[in-house]
Amino acid sequence: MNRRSPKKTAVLMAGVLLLLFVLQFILPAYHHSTFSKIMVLASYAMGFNILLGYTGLMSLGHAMFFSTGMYATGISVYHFGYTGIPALGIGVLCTVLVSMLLGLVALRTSGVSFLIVTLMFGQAVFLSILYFDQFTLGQDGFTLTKELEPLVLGNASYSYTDPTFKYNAAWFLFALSLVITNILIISPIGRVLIAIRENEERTQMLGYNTYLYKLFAMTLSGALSGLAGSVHALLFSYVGATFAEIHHSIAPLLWTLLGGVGTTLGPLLGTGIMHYLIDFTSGWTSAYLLIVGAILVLLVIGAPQGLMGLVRQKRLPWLP
Amino acid sequence: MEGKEKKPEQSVKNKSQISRRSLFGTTAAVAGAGVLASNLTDPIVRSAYAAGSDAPIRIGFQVHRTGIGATYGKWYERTTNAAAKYINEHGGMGGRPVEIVPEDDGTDPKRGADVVEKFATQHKVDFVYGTLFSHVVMGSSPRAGELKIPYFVVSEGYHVASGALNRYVFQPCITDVRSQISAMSGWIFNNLGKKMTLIYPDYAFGYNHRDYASAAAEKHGAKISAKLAIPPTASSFTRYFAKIPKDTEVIYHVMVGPGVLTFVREMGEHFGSNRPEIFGFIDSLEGVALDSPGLDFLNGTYFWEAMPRYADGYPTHGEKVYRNAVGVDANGASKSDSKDVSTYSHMFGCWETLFAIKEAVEQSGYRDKRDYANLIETFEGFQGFNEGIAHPQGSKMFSGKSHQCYGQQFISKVENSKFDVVHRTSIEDGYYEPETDYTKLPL
Amino acid sequence: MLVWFEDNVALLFLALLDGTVTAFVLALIALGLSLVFGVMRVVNVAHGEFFMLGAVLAWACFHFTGNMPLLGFLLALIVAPVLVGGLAMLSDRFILHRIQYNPESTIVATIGLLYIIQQLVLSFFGPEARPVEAPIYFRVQFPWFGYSGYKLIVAVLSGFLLLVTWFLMVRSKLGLYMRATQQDAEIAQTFGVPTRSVYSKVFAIGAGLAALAGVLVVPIRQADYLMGLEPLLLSFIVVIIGGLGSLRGTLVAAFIVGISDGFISVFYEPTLAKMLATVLVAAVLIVKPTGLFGEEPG
Amino acid sequence: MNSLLKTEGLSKHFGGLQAVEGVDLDLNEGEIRAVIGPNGAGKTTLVSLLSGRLRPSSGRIHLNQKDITSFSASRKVQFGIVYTFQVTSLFFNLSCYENVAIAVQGCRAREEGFLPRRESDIRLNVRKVLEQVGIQENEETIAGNLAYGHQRLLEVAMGLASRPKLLILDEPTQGLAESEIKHFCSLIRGLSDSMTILLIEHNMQVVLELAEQITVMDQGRILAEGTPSEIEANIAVQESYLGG
Repeated sequence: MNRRSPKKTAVLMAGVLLLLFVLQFILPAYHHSTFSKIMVLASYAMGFNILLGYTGLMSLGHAMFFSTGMYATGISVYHFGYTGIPALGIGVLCTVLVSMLLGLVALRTSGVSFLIVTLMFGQAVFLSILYFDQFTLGQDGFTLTKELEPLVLGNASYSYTDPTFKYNAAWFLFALSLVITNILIISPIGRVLIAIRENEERTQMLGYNTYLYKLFAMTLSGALSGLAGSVHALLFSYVGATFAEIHHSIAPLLWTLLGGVGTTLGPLLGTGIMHYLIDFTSGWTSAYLLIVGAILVLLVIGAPQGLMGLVRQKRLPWLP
Repeated sequence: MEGKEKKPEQSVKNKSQISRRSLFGTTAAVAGAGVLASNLTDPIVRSAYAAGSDAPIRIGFQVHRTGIGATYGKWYERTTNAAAKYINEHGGMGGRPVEIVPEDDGTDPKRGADVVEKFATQHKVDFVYGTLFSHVVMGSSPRAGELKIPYFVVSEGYHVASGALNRYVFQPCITDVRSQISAMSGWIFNNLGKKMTLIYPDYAFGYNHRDYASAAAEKHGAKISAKLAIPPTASSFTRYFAKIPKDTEVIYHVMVGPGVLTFVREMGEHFGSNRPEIFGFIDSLEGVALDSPGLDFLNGTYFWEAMPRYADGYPTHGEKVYRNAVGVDANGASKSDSKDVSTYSHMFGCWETLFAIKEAVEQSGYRDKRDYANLIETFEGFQGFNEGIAHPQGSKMFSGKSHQCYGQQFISKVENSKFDVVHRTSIEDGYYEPETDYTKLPL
Repeated sequence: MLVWFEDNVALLFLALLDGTVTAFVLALIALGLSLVFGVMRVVNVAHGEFFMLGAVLAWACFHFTGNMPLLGFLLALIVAPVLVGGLAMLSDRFILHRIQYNPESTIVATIGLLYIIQQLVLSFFGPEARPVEAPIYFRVQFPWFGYSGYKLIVAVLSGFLLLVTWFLMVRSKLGLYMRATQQDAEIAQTFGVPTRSVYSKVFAIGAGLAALAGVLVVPIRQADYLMGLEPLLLSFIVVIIGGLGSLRGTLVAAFIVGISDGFISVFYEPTLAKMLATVLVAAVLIVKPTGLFGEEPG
Repeated sequence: MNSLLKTEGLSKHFGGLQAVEGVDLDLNEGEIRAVIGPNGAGKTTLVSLLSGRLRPSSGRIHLNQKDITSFSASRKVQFGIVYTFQVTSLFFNLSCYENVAIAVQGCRAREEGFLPRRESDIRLNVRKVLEQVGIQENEETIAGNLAYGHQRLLEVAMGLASRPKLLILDEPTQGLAESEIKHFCSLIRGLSDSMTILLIEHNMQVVLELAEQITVMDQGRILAEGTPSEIEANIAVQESYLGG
């Protein structure tokens, strides 16, 4: 943030997006599909990163946003017969509402209380999903395979689960999140959010109502995470309570920390590495909880800035 | 050994064939012939017909090594390996050896879908198989359908037969909950009492129990006094027992998860000696020794078993071969560790499903992916499986429309901290008309 | 009203009884969490895993003594807090101290610890839920229903342990150090309080209390490697309502949460009780962001 | 001269401790006022009340005849009261440019009603302020890496960038070298045309050089008030403070 370089940033972002776009023609089937998933989950982590990386607020309940988007979209399709795009809209709308409401309550606390409160509300959303099983079908969840109509664009019709469509939809979501994040951090609002992260009291004493800014960050962060959840429901056809569990709240934290907190590309890197790490190691050990745990501990001790943070520190100080 | 095997199998076959005829009349007699005959052929003899490629048939095994399903997963893995070994020692599948490719899914639907993906596109297995927990089945099956890879589950949920999944998902060798309940309810209402309180876990598996037990009660003129859903997170149950109405004659309980022992013990503490009749589902005690502390209370209560844990429960030849091959002793525990109790009422499904796959592979002449359509149609044409080494739990009737089988059930009474089988249902006791038709879906 | 009361006297009594037992155990678990936060300003997300380790060690002791419940129980009462406390000390030394007790880093680190402990227990103990026999077992028959006598013993023992901790805080030198460090670590250090070792000891005591709770509870339920999450979440609710760092608040909140949980669970539904507890947290935060007994910042 | 800020019976107590007791303060537009007094006299508490970091226990604060007693800190900034910290409080991980830019941006948003969209507008103002305090060479330096004296100047720069009506400086020269103090004094003197300055200061040389009016506080109360020469002559003050 200190030595910005809008041109270099634009080139880098465009390069990354282009690379991801081209990869779909090269990747073998398994990695093609894995990349689709990674891009969707990375968008989730990017939503999380807006709050942690650029506002300095650590949430342990982000799965509630992801699952709100997922369930709102899923239920619209499954119970009310909506098609994909309106269902997506409903998903985002619901997440905006939920994240704003949570923000109004949780932002009254600060520091570790904020963490615990988000964790508890995340758990409350999980319990609600179990409790209102007539809509959510409880722990089992439901699939959208049969209910979801293909997307019609002009004369063409696309099945949401078609690999090519899936990859490009995921790519589009990722590109959107990346652009939003980059615009945010060079915008005046982003400057204030970063100021809040660095020194909230000072920011207040410069005349900013930090509560409103944090509420905005929370809502945007929730909306992006919820959008990722909605898209996940449509592309992967499954809506289930597992996406509301506490582990799913910790996941974006892990990905973001690994990739680099407060870097725009960190979440993608972290999500990708973790996904492949677990995938590869699961061949010879099922002890991947240990891997996750060890990485978390080693990161906070050895490299709290994460991989992209290290790159920024050592090589590219302009890295956003 | 081969010579000896034939006799007991023959006798079982006759019995089951009669019962099937009485129910299904001519259809079964005609259409079933293929399956029944081939099933009884000596595996060694039959392996000769499928020459050609001897590359192994690779079966992706989605196993719950971690997460809440890990106890089941351990035994599912043992059973699967034993079945694969047995099949390979007896000629493989259509002459080709079977190779099991296990992947842990963490008992998590998220990871489950990834694992199916990995099987199909990375490991390039022929089939995916083995999932137990219903939410993992739910999360994984869309991916199997999209990737168009046959997915054989061993999960006993009603989700396959309900039509919620797709044409690639089969549950060929483990009876679903709905059928289990329909099969046993008559005996329960007639022998234990007509005023029933249901206690079930607060998720879809539990709702199946709730709904079909309620339906069965109506059919038998019995009454459901109360329905108590228990959340999967519960660790204390005393508070639920207080809600059991006083006029309850029989309690019907089904619990899964780590809290089950507490559940049983607290039920004992709550009622003392003055208790109603109690009927439970073995799911609560799978992997648990009956002489565990605090379980004495269970003496005199009844349990559903899909397959009797104790060797004297259903002493057929096939069951003996199976028990021995998996390495389970007469008390249902591991031969190498008597404290390591098996999940005997579920894991047979793994064994039988592998044999059912073998059957389908051989009958359809499956060679590789291009034969999937043929294999699925062949499978949908199956009418059932005959009792024997391949199907030690008993004969099955199979519905190609719903991709679901129906089998016999056992009711056991706990006596001296041991299960004694007191009743065995017939297949038709648990039969209901399929309510879905997967064969109409495109392949 | 009176009719309703007569009809429901059994349920009311059960709600109160069950709620009280829950409250005592909860207070014991949450006390460790609160103590650690109060003195070290560290939120220990692995607290539930220390509880789980206590339960698992109780099982190990039970087996080590050849399935003799009372002997195993007594052994576990010593072994579990010592081993778990030792583990906590090591993690303080090698992890928390290195990251200078930065609040967010410690949370991430203790999440890591949570996963590591879970995996180790899964690998070495297995996925099964393993039962442990109660050291003293009898059934109390009330006019309406029976109840586990051991549960009542657990409540009494928890109460006793709470008193011991209280006494330690008020009377011992360590307690004095702890209170001084809680007030202001830097000033305490200049007055010669060895804050470094106080931190280690507090973290160990917090973990030890959780482990003791695990030992007490395991005969009521069983030991399994996933059992730590629920008490952790409940403890969080308790310390937030009570006010982070306030021991008095923790105790009061444990009783509010425990007994209301008893009543809502008995008369409505346990899932609802947990959801309402969260709503209660929201309500408390709206009225008083620092919790019932929390200190005003600044 | 018009009165800018007026307090009536302003008090603050913490528990039993009376930190500020019945303070009536009257600041005129454009004046430089110094508040002096021994440690614990309540000076910092007083300015904390004025700037909204603390809420008064009783009493009222008026700015241009408007009651702003209950305004939050950020609202008070919006009304023109800006506080620079006694303990340097900067965005230590950001460059000097960013530090000031945040303040400039806030100020422009207040004046124009929306956040500025063009960085060039901000850059112009940031450079002006940095030049004004004399640290323009350090524009790209990370604030945490600045020398202490420069950090104090940056702190003042952030105050200036907010274009306050009333700038509160809490011990601005503490820890500065002699030459830096001189530079600082001339900087402050140059500001008094455009704003009112309230200065808490221990260094009597600075006070006597800058202040037009001096308020002496002791034990939470105002002990004396007057021009520098009047205060110097006041024996009561000498006893409690100057004579030490």
